[in-house]
Amino acid sequence: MDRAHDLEHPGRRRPSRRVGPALVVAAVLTLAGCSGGSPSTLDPGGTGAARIADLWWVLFWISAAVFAEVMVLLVWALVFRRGRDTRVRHGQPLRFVAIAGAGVPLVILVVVYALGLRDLAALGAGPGRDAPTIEVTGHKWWWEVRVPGIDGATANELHIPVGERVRVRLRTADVLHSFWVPQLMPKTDLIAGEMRETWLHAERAGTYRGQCAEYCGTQHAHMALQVIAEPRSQFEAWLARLAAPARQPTTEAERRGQQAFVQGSCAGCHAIRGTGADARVGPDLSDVGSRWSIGAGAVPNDAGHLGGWIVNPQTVKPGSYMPPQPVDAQRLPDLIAYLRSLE
Amino acid sequence: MSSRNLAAATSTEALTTELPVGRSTGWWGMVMFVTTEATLFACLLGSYFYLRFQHGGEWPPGGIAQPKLLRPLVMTAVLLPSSLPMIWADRGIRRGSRRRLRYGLVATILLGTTFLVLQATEYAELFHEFTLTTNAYGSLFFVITGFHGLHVLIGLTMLSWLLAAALRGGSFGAHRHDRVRNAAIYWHFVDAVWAAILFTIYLSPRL
Amino acid sequence: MSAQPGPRTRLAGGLLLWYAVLGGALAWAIHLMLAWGIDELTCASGSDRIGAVPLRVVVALAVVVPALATVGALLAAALAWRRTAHTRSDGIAEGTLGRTRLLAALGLWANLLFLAIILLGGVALLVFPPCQR
Amino acid sequence: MSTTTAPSPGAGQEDLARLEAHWGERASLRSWFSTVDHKRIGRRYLVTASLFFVLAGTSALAMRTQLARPESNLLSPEEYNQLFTMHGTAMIFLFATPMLFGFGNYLVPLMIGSRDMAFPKLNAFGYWVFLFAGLFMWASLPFGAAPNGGWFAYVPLTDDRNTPGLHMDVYTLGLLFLGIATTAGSINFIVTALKLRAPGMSLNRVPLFVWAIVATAFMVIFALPALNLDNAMLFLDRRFGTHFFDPEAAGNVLLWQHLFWIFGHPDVYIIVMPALGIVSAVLPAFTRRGVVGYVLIVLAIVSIAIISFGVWVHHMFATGLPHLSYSFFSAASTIITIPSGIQIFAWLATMMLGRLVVRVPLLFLVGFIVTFVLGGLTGAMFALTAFDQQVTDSYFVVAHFHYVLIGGAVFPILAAIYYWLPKMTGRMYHEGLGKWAFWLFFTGMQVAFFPMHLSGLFGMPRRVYTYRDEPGWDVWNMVSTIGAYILAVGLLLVLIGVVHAIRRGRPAPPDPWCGDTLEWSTESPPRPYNFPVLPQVHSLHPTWDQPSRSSMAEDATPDRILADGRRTLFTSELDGRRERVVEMPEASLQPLLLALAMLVFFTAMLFAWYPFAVAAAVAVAVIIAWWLWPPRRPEEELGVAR
Repeated sequence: MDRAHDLEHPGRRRPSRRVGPALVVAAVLTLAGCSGGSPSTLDPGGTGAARIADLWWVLFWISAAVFAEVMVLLVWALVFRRGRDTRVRHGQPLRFVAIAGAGVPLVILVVVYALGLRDLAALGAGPGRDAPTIEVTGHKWWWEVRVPGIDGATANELHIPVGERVRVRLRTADVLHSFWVPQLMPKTDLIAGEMRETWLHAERAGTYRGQCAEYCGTQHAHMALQVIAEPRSQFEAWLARLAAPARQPTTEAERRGQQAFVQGSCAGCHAIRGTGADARVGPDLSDVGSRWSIGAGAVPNDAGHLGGWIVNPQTVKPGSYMPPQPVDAQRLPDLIAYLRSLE
Repeated sequence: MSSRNLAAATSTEALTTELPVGRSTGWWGMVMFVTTEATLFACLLGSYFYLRFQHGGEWPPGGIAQPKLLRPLVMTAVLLPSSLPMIWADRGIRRGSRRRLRYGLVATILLGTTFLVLQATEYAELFHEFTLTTNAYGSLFFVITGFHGLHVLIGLTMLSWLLAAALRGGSFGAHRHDRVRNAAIYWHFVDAVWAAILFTIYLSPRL
Repeated sequence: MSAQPGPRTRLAGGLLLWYAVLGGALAWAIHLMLAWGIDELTCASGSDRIGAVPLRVVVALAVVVPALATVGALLAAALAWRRTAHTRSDGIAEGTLGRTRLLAALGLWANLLFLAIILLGGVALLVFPPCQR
Repeated sequence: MSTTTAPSPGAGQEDLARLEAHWGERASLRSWFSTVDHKRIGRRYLVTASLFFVLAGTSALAMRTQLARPESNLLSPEEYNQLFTMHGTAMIFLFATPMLFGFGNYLVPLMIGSRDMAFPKLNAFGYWVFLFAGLFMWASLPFGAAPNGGWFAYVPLTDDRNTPGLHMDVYTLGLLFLGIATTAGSINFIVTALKLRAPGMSLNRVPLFVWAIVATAFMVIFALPALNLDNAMLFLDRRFGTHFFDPEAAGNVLLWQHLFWIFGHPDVYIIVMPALGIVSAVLPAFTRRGVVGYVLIVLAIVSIAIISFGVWVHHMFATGLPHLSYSFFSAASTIITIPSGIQIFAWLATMMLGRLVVRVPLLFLVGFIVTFVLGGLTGAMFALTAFDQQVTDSYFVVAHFHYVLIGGAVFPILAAIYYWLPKMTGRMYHEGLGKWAFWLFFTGMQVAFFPMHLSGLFGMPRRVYTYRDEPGWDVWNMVSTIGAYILAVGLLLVLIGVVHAIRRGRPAPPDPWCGDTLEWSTESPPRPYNFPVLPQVHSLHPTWDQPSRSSMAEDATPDRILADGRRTLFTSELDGRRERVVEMPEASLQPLLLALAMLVFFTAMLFAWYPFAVAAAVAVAVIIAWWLWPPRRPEEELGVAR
C-alpha cells in the first residue's frame, strides 16, 4: 500500500520539477525575441542602458546556474531520499554547508560586486563640460522641458543628438518623480528642493519612451515622455523651433481659435510663444500640434482626442489639474484647428 | 602583573562566565523598553544633524540666534544630580529602609519638577523669537526638547506613583523592590538623554 | 589558570567573549554610520574636505580603524574557541561549555562576514572620487 | 476527549487537578475578554491576521483585475491608489508580522518548556492593540479615506499640501498605534526566551525557531523607533505645521526616506526571519534528523539581524547620493546574501541526508525553497547600484519582493498552519485537500509573479493604475492576473482545509509527526498549564532524547511540577540554570481597557478632538497605574528594616 502510494507520486511531482526551469526558458525566449517596440531595458539604444543590459545577462546566467544547482539538489533529495525509515539521524556535516552556502557564494558575490562597481563608475562618468544640456522639471503629472539660454519650453518630449552625451538636469515643481528612459539610462529621482543630474546617450536614431517611475499621486500612471534621438542638424532645428515664436495661424478658423485661446480661460494656465499667453501653470503649448500624445501619454494626439480633452480632461485623465473647459460648441473646432496647427 | 591578569581573563573559567545573569523579568523588560526609547532619541538627534548638514548654510537658519547657554546649564545642574537621591532611595529600599525610599523620591521629584519649570520659562522666552512652525530648526528644537520634557513628566508621574505606594505601606521592602528599581532605570535614562540633548541642541551649534 | 578567577577577572572574561561575538558587528556599524554620514553630508555641503583634511582620508580612516577592530574581535573569538576545546573534565557544566563554544563559533563566522563587508565597501574608495554622483 | 487521558506518570492526579484549578479558565464572556493564556492569544493573532490577509488579498485581486487589460476602467485612480497602499501596508504590518507573532506567541512558551510568556497581561494588551489598530486602519477604506501614498509614503507627496484629507493621518496614527503592540510583543518574546527556558536549555539547545523569534524581536526594538519617529514627524508636519520635510524651510525630503528604510529594510527580515525559523522547526520532523549546521543557522539568524540594519540605502540608489556612500551599502547588501545562502544549503543538506516523509508541510517547504531562492537571486542583483537604478520602481522589483515575501513568509506560514494545526486544534487535516491547496497555490504564485520580472524589464513602472497597450506589457499582465486567481483558489482550499479539520478531522495524537521540540511532548491541544511537569532539557532535540523525555515522566520532581499556584520557573539567561519559582498573573480586564483607552486617544487625534485625546491619555496613565499598583503584603514578607 505504502509502496503503491509512493509510486503514484513521481508522476504527480513532475510538474514541480519542470515549472521553474520551464519558466526560465520561457523567459529567455521572450527576452530575446519580444522586445520590438516596447521600452525594454534589454533593447538598449545607448551606452548607459547597454551596460546594464550586459550586466543583467551576466547576472541572469549566474542566477540560472545557482538556481539549477539548488533544484538539482532538491529534486535529488525528493527522489532518492524519501522513505518511511523513521530512525532519527544525527551528525553535522558542516563542510558542505560552509563551502556551498558561504564559500562559493562569497567568490561569486565578490566578482559580481566588482562588476557592479565597474558599471556604476561608467554611469558616473558623465558628459563633458560643453555637452548639450536639457532641463527637465517634473510636475504633477507632466514633464516640462527647457534648454538653458532658450526662452521656450515644451512638454513630455525632448530631443537629443544621436551619438552625443547630453546632460539632463532634473528638478521637481512639487513631489518626487523619477526620470526613466529604460532603453537609454537607469533612473534618477527628482528630489524636492534639490537638483539632480543624469545624462542620455543614444547610439541609434529613434524614439524612446520614458515614464515617471516614482509614485507621484493620482495620475502617476499617465506621466510618460518621449526622447527623440536624431542627427545633430535636426536637433539644432529643434533648438531653433524652441527659441522661435509659435507658428502663426493661417486660416480663418485657426485665427478664431487663437483668439479663443488667448481671450478664454486657456491663457490663464498655458503659454503660446508670441501670442501674449505666457502663463506657466500648465505645459507650454507652442508646439502642441506636433507632440506625440495628450496628457503625458494619456491619449494619442489627434483632433478627436484633443476635443475630448479640452471639454473634459477629467474623463481622460481623472485627477488631472486641468478643469473641464466651458468652450462653446461652435468655438471648439476652431480651437482644435488652431492647436493642431502649432507644430 | 598585567600579563597574569590577561592570562586569567582569557582562561577557560573566565571565558565561560555567564554574563549577564540573574536579572529579573521586570529588569529585562525595562531595559528593553529603555533600549527602544534610546533608539528613538538617537534617531531624533541623528535627524537634527542630518537636517543641519543637508541644509549646509548658516545654523540655526532663518536668522534665529544661537541658543543661550546659561539656563540649559542650570537645568543640567538640576537634572543630572537628581539621579543621586534616586540611587540613594533605591539602595535604601534594597536594605529595607522605607524612610530612605520616601525621602529620596521626594528629593528626585523636586529636582525633576524644577527642571520642568525652568524649561517652561525657557519656552516662554523663546516663543517670542521662534516657534515649532518657524522652520525645520524650530521644529527640531521644540520637538526634541519637548519630547524629552514629556519623558521627564512621565518619569515624574512614575516617581509620584511610587511615592504614593511607598507612603501607603505594605508595598516595598528588601524583598520587593522591583518597581523601584525599574522606575530608577527609567529616570537615569531620562537624565542620560538630557546630556545628549544638551550637547546636540545647545553646544554643537557653537562647534 | 588553575585557581578560580575572581569576580573582576570573570567580568573581564565574560566581556571578552561578548567582544569576540559582537565586536565586528559594532565596528561595522560605526564604520557605516561614519563613512556614509560623513560622505553624504560633507558632499551635500558642496565640499570634499573636512577642515584641512581631504574627505577621502577621513573616510579611509573610517574604513581602516573598524576593520582592525574587527580583526581584533576575530582573534578573540579564535582564542575563546581554542580555550574551550578540551575542558570537559574541568568541572564546567556541559551546558555552559557548549554555550560558550556556540558563541565563540558565532564570533568567528560573524567577524569574517563583517570584515568582508568593511573591505568590500572600502575598495570603493579606490574607484570613486568621494563626491561623484 | 483528550482531557480524560491517563495522567503522565510524573504528575499525580491530584497535582493535575490543582494545576487545572489554578490555570484553567471557565468558558465565559468575561474570560473571553480577560484571558492571558498565550495559546488563546496566539490563536487570536493567527485568526485576526488571517482576516486582514483576506482583506489585503481581496484588494490585490481587485487591482489585478484592473490591470488584466490595458486602459481598464474598473477602478478609478483614487480607488486603485488606496487599494495598493492598503494592500502593502496591511500585508506587511497587519498580516505578516502579527501572523508570525501569533505562531511565536503560541509556540515559544511550549518550545522552551514554560507555562506562559514572561508578561502574560502585556501579551493580551498587545493583541488588543493590534486588533484595534488594524480595524482603525481598515475602517478608513469604506469612507474613501484610506492611506493612498504607497506603503512607504514618501514625502512631499504625503504632506498636507499634496494629500489633504485624512488619508495619511490614518496611516501615521495607525502605524504609531500598531507600533505599541509590536514593541510590547517583542519585549515579551525577548524576556520570555531569556528567563523562562526550561532548566538545562542553555543557548546551544534553544530551538532555531526561538532564536529566529528573538532575533526578530531585537530587530523590532531597534528598527521600529525609526518608523515611529518618521510617522510622528509627518503627523506633526501635516497637522501642526512643523517643517521636518519641507525643503523651503530648512527641512529635507530625504530624511523621510532614510528613517523609513532604516526601519524598512530590517522589516523585510522582521517578516522573513520568523518564517525561516518555521522552516528550521518543521524540517526535522519530515527529514527525520536535526537541521544540519545548527551553529551556522544561528550565525545566519544573528548576522542577518545585524547586517539588515546597514543596507537601507539600497532602497535609495536612484536618489542621486554620492556613489561612494552607496558602495558601503552595496557591500553590505551583497554580503547579506551569504547568511541566507548558508541557511538554504543547510536545509538542502538536511533533506539530502535525511529520510523524507512527503506530507503537506514538507511540500510547502519545497515550494518555499524554489520561490525564496528565486527571490533571493534577484535580491542579490539589487545590491548592485547600477543594476538597481535600472529596475527599481519597476514591476521587476514587484516580482522580486513578492518572491521574497510569499516565498519567504507565506509558504512557511502555510507549512506552519498544516504542521501545528493538530497541536492547536487536536485535529488532523485532510491530506488530499492540502495537496490540492499546495499545487494550486504554488502554480498560481509562479504564474502570477514570474511574468512581472518580464513586464518590469520591458519598462513597466510599478504603482500605475493602468497602462497603454505597450508591446510585451499586456500579455504578461493578463497572465499575472490569471495566476492571481489560481493563487486565490489555492488559499481558499487552505481555508476550507482548516475548517474541515476543525469540524471533521480525526483526533490528533500528542505527537503526530515525531517532532523534536518540546511542544510535541504535551497533549494536543495543550492543557492551559502546558506541561504537567516542566522538563529538564538535555539536548537540542528534547522530544527525541530519552533523558529529557523521562524528566517529564518517571524522573519528574516536585520542584518542576509546581502545582501550588500559577507558577513557572526562572532560569539563567545564557546557561539555563534553575534560578527560582515565580508566580504568574491571573486573567484580567486591564489589558483590554488600556487598549480601548488608547483607541480613543488615537481616534481623537485623527479627528482633532484634542480634549478627548487629553482625557484618553489621562485614562491610559490611570489604567497603567492601577495595573502596576503593588499588592499590599505583610511586613515580614516585604523585609522592612524598621
